[in-house]
Amino acid sequence: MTRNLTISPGPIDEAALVSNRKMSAGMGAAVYFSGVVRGIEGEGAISAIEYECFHKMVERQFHLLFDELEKRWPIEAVRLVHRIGTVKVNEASLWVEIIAPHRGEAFAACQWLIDEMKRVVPIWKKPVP
Amino acid sequence: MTRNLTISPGPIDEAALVSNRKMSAGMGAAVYFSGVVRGIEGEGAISAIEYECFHKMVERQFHLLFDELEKRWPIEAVRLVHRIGTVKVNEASLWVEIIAPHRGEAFAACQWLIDEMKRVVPIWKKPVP
Amino acid sequence: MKVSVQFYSYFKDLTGCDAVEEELPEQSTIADLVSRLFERFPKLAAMKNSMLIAVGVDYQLRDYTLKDGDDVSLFPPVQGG
Amino acid sequence: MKVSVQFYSYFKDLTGCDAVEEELPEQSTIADLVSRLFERFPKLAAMKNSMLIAVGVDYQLRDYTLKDGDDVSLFPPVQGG
Repeated sequence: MTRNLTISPGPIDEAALVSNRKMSAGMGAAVYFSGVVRGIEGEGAISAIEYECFHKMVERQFHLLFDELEKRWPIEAVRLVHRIGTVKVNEASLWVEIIAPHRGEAFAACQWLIDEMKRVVPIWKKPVP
Repeated sequence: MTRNLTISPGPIDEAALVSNRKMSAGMGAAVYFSGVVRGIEGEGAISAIEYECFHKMVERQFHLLFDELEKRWPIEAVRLVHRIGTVKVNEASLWVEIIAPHRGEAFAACQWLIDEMKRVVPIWKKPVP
Repeated sequence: MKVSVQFYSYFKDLTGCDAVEEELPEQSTIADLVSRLFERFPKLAAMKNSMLIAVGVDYQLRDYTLKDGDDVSLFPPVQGG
Repeated sequence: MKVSVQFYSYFKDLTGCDAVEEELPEQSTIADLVSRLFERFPKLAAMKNSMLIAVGVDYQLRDYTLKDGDDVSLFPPVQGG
């Protein structure tokens, strides 16, 4: 399984990422998730979210999740981008791509990866009013 | 819920579609599915799949599914593109976008829509050796 | 009354044509039409249990009563995506 | 022995600092370190039940035995995505 992890303050260029997709002839499904900052957090309106992370541990924990992903499903490739720093409302903070032979495993793996990320990957957010 | 349905023989420009995404400030999740023609169908290697459809009924059935989608989940927008005619191996035949407040409903709606499409939308495929 | 029947996918190969017309008694149902078509196209009869049927752009069950001029479509299980 | 302790997210506000050093007896566990930190930073004690702890880049349980020079990180539940 090829892995591509980017933790960076720069905007996520989803169109460019999609254009760079690599799939072998046995693969039939690509599932993408874009997590976008919403204008409401808790009770009030916000303008952005500030993401802080423990960078080295983020990388370690994502790779442990990728190891597990590879054991559970026949995934050919995973690409994941998480922005840190300030991400404005309506901009993506998270982008995930899963390439698999069939859609069932691609959807399952993508959802599992995001759920687990929210449990163990040391990233925190702070709303910006 | 805004709906955008394209049934066309032209290639699916996924990067352009992603670039044209529209999301209001209350939306936090965009889920995409790209169904790509695989090089193996049944027993043997193939070079392409030829898609035939009953065009007017395809549109009708997709809109019935969109009606149901709208009842079941708080989806803001759905866009769906299905190619017809000859689609070569490694090219996308289907592209789906679901925009929702949270990822749970976006994933559920996207999977449901594809499952139902494969049950009722009159499109047929024929492998090209 | 007269209805037109359209075939899709490999049903065209089984019948050797894209479309036919059928003359039926008033109040005929889809089941009546299908019996008539099975006589005319014996190879189609083998698909009896995996045949989808629409009138216009909507699916209809076998007990649906046809009207003069109806456009009926017969096709195998769909395979989009 | 000496360990360094790093705080993340609002744990920095609760302690008023990013990192501290602690001098501990040999064979001390994470539980021992945490008790010491709760004395030093009373506001941190309120987070007792929702505190994640790592040594280096791996999560560790309270009974983990610390070594001289360990880098310990304390932080609240994560919220990526």
